Amino acid sequence: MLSLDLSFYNWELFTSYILKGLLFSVQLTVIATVGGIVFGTFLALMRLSGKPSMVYPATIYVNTMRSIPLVMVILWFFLLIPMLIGRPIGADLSATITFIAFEGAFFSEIVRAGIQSVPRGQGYAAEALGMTYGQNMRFVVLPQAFRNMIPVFMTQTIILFQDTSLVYAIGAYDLLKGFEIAGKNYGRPIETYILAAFTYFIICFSLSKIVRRVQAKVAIIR
Amino acid sequence: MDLGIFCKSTLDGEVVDHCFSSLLGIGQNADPSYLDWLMKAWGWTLAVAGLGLIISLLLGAVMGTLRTLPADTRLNRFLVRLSTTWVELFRNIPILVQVFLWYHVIPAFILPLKALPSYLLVSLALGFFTSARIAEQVRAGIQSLPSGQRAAATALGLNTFQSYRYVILPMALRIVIPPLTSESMNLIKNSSVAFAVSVPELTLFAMQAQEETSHGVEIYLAVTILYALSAFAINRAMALIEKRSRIPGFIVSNNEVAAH
Amino acid sequence: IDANAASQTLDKIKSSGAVTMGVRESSIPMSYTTGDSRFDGYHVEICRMILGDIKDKLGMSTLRINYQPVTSQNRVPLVQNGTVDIECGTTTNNVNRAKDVGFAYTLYVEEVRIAVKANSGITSISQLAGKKVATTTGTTSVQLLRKHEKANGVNFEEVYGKDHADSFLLLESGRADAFVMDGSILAGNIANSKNPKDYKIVGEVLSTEPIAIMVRKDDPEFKAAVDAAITKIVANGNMPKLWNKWFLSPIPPKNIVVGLALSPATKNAWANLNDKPAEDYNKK
Amino acid sequence: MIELKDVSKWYGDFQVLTDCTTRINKGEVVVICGPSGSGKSTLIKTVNALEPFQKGEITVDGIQLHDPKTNLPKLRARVGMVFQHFELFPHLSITENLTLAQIKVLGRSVDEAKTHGLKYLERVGLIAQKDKFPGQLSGGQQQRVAIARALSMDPIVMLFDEPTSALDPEMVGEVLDVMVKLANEGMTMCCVTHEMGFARKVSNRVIFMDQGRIIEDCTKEEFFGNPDARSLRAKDFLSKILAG
Amino acid sequence: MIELKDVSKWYGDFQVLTDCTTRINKGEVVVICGPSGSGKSTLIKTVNALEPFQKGEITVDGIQLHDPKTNLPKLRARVGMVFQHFELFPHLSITENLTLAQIKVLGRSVDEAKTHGLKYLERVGLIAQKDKFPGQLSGGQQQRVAIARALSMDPIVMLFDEPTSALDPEMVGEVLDVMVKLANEGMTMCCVTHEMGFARKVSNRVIFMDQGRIIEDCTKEEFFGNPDARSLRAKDFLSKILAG
Ligand SMILES: Nc1ncnc2c1ncn2[C@@H]1O[C@H](COP(=O)(O)OP(=O)(O)OP(=O)(O)O)[C@@H](O)[C@H]1O
Ligand SMILES: Nc1ncnc2c1ncn2[C@@H]1O[C@H](COP(=O)(O)OP(=O)(O)OP(=O)(O)O)[C@@H](O)[C@H]1O
Ligand SMILES: [Mg+2]
Ligand SMILES: [Mg+2]
Repeated sequence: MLSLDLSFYNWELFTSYILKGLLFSVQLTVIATVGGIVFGTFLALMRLSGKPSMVYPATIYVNTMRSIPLVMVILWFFLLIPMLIGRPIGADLSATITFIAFEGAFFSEIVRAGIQSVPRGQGYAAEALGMTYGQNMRFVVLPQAFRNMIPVFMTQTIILFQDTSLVYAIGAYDLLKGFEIAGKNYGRPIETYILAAFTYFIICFSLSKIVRRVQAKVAIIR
Repeated sequence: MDLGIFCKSTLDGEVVDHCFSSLLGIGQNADPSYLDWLMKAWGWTLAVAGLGLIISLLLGAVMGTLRTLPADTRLNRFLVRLSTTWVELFRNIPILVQVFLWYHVIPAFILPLKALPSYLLVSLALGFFTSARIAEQVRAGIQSLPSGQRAAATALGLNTFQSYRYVILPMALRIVIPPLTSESMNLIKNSSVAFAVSVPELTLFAMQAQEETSHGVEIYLAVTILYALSAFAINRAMALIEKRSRIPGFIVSNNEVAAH
Repeated sequence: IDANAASQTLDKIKSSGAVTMGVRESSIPMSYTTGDSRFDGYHVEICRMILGDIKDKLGMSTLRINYQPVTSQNRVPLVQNGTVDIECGTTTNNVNRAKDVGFAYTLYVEEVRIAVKANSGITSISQLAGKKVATTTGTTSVQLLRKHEKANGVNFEEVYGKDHADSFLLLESGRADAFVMDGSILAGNIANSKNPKDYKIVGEVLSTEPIAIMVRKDDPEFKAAVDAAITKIVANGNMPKLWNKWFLSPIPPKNIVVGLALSPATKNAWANLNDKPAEDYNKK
Repeated sequence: MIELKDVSKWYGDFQVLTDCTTRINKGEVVVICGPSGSGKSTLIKTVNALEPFQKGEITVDGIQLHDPKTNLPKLRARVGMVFQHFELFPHLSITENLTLAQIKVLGRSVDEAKTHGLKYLERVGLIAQKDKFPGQLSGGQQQRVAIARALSMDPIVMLFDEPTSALDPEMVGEVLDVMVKLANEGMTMCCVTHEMGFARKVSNRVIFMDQGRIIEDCTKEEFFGNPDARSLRAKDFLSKILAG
Repeated sequence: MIELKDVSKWYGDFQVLTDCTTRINKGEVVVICGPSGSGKSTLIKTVNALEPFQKGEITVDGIQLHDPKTNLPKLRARVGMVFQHFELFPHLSITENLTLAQIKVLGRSVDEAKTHGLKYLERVGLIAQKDKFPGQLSGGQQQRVAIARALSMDPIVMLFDEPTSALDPEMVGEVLDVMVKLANEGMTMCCVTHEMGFARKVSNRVIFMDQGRIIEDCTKEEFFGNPDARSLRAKDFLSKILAG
């Protein structure tokens, strides 16, 4: 049995090692969520357009992204894309681009399902009133779809936040990395892993509670 | 692009006689090639993911079911709380951190776990992590059944266990096959974190071999293809199960999105 | 040197007023972070001296240094693709890598050795048969171990840490019986552990490797500038002081002492500055 | 046979049933009607112990429902119930739907359950469909199977909760026919329905509910024959229903 | 006003409509009935160009539907449609439901659209609910709003697809009342419905469909008055419907 010594864990250690990582993880999560939703909506509309020249590229892209481990995608983007395009690309920027590209594929599935979750009759009703496809999407389908999707978006964001821990593969400094470095420099790896788990749990659990609140709030009364 | 790299020896970087030399046991004592190593690494990935999959499906089905128990007895209320805690605990900590917990932290307190090989611990970590997600899908599947199904079973005199066994679960499990497919594919992908605790699987191979050979593109391409292939195999297997279990005349509409 | 020579790196440094230094996060005492984006260590300090010299030669008043943490797995590609201008970590200069990147004059010669628990009774690699041996993914030690296993017919089980601290944790927690790695890394990790007395470095030198500062391959002018700066630092008699500071005195952040004596091989490298790869050292 | 005394039930703060008192005698056919949300389904579910209630007493065949010692599954097996949405088990064939509860609850052998179940399937005119799955039948056929399923448990009373309101209009008739036959054979029945034709034809008594209360509880003759004696609410409701 | 000539439609291999030919004149009220799955909804949707058809011709107010130059949205705006499940937009208030298409499609100003929409809301007796959301209304109220929404586009013809079949029986009356009033005011209407009372009261013609074909297409008097002249299928269907 091992005795735990958490005394080394103090405010100074937090500010000098962990805060920076936390900020990076949060920043990456926010940017990737926003970027991923925009990119994902774009992909989803392509897939729902019915035009083969749009449907196939989007489908192939989404399915490819969904069948490769995120670590591999991170490594690909980080190590090999610069070699291929012949231009350097830093760890932070690389992580951001990777996450937008990767999460976009997942968000597109959410958006697609969200659009399909709007009863078909709604589209019929809008069309019967003389609305064009664009008006129908803009005023009737998407407003309902996005409200249905908000909770799923937020859940995906929590997952995304957890996924940011994988940027260790390219040496970006995220929350987990902050803990690890602190633990190693103080020779307390076991204790730091416990603290890291605890920190992630608190953050993600609180977020999931918020999701449940929001879910109740935005639900459309039918 | 130089695929010849896979036929080089892992010891001195010279081309070996047979690419599959040591795996197939052709040239005795021949040096193992990178291809041999790649295949072994794939085997580890499949082993870790396969074991994790079994653990997660079993636990996920049980926990998801427990979450939907009617809160009418003390035992049921306890089981609901237990399964809810289980799900919240295992889905709110990143898989990588959970792998470290299982590998470094928990064995420090429960010494017998130290004797377990690391791939087992990783399978446990993957299995528990994924079970929380599968439990959520199973719960959603059960709750998506019309409430009248449970009422009908109860009205016929079936008790809670019988209702689940004969009426609710057979339908719910069919409904959740699509989201389970994505969860299973996720598990294969998530198994890449196993390299962090020294399971010699594909990602570890990728990182080490690209360092040794400096042929990152070829190595990563091979590894990526093998991951995609494994995930695709799971996808097909589940599609087969779905087809086999299809009920005549019953239309399943499923918009469930599975996150990764 | 001619500051106007066609060196991409020097041009970039001059025009941007900044340089990116590749550093390690926990390679005590060669290159590591002391928290809050600060980096320090034997190689880091030397690199800062080199860059100071280059700054003067380029006639710049200030030069901003950006630190880019790198790992064993990504350091070579990062230098190749230009993200990192000068890598000051613990990179072995070998023929294979020299195809992709350039190496400055060697200032530290590493001896790959074995760290074990002090009470294990292990003193040589031959005693490792059937034991678990830890090493770090993405380092030359992995290949070294494989070769050794084959050549000497010893059979041991390799376990891999994702970085050195992880590998050391394997030794510490009993998941490995030995940790095979560069001597400085072993010494640094032992010094930094909870009970440094529980570990010791034993056994024969498995391999001797020049550890060098890494620069881009296709920019010989920049390498020349770095080498010139190194020559000047050595000529000014700085090296024994630096060694003393990083290997024999208390270092931040916890004021531990690594305690690694200056080896004859390193001394020899200072005396005869060169950029020969590891293969030349082990050829005998 | 069934007796309710001052039954009240709340969902949280919301009172769904208020002091409902009535009785259903052996061989009687009772129709319950009333506006949507008035608590008809809830009332019928409490009788079958599918919903707990907080106040009052219910006695089915002499057994007290609120007695904690009562074996509820056994009791439910003796009360047949038919739902608005049929609730056949979609993954089981028609025969399996008919036999599952007989085997698992009554402990009958597979053969015995099958013979018994198919006898009732024949009675509802669907013996030809015995190997199909529910999804392959029309709504009216599914509901008739559901009735056969309830009957094959040999219940002492049958409860119906709007058995025809989810059906296409052309299929309503076939289900009502089965129910009329059943009533004529002397089965004790309690039906929530808006099919006033059915109520007129076979019911003994009509119960009218509104806002969780039993407002009217009288014989068919009183209910239909003497509209002026009806409460305002019931009169209004009846006029709306019969206008359609 | 509306003319269909040999309209046929397939879903893949499955033929839903076979050579349907009929016409609806200005001011006429036509009721379409027939068993479930006979293609009634599909037929009415093709008239509004909500579903494409593969063969035949449809002309609405002189405009050819199958002509690729036809501006379909503009045409649809001139045809009002009411659905079985109301299809109000749940995220918009009642007023917004009434004005959205007027503003976006007809280009009316917000004020104009509001005045116009509320006038029709008043006509269906729901002006008090103007700021509520659809989810807060009963089914019958929602359907009346849906009718007001269609009317506020000033359509030349109104199509109804089983407007009362998703309603609780007590709410059927209020919707039918609105429809009867509309018919009496001279609106051209085409209603898929099984409410034979409504057909008897206001329709000019009745169309009976089965398996994608128009089997009967005759005046109300012929249809109800002379049952023996009806096809076997229609007789059978009528007897089932009217028995309820
Ligand atoms: N699980 C529940 N939780 C809260 N309120 C409920 C629940 N089930 C039913 N209610 C409410 O109880 C009231 C009575 O419901 P009930 O289903 O018994 O009505 P009903 O008379 O059967 O109506 P309908 O004709 O629409 O079936 C309704 O107001 C309903 O909203
Ligand atoms: N999108 C579709 N794809 C394939 N088949 C369809 C589709 N929509 C309808 N059908 C089929 O076309 C046939 C006619 O459908 P339709 O909805 O027009 O019937 P209906 O007469 O309106 O029936 P109901 O009274 O049930 O509304 C049915 O057999 C239906 O299954
Ligand atoms: Mg009800
Ligand atoms: Mg229809």
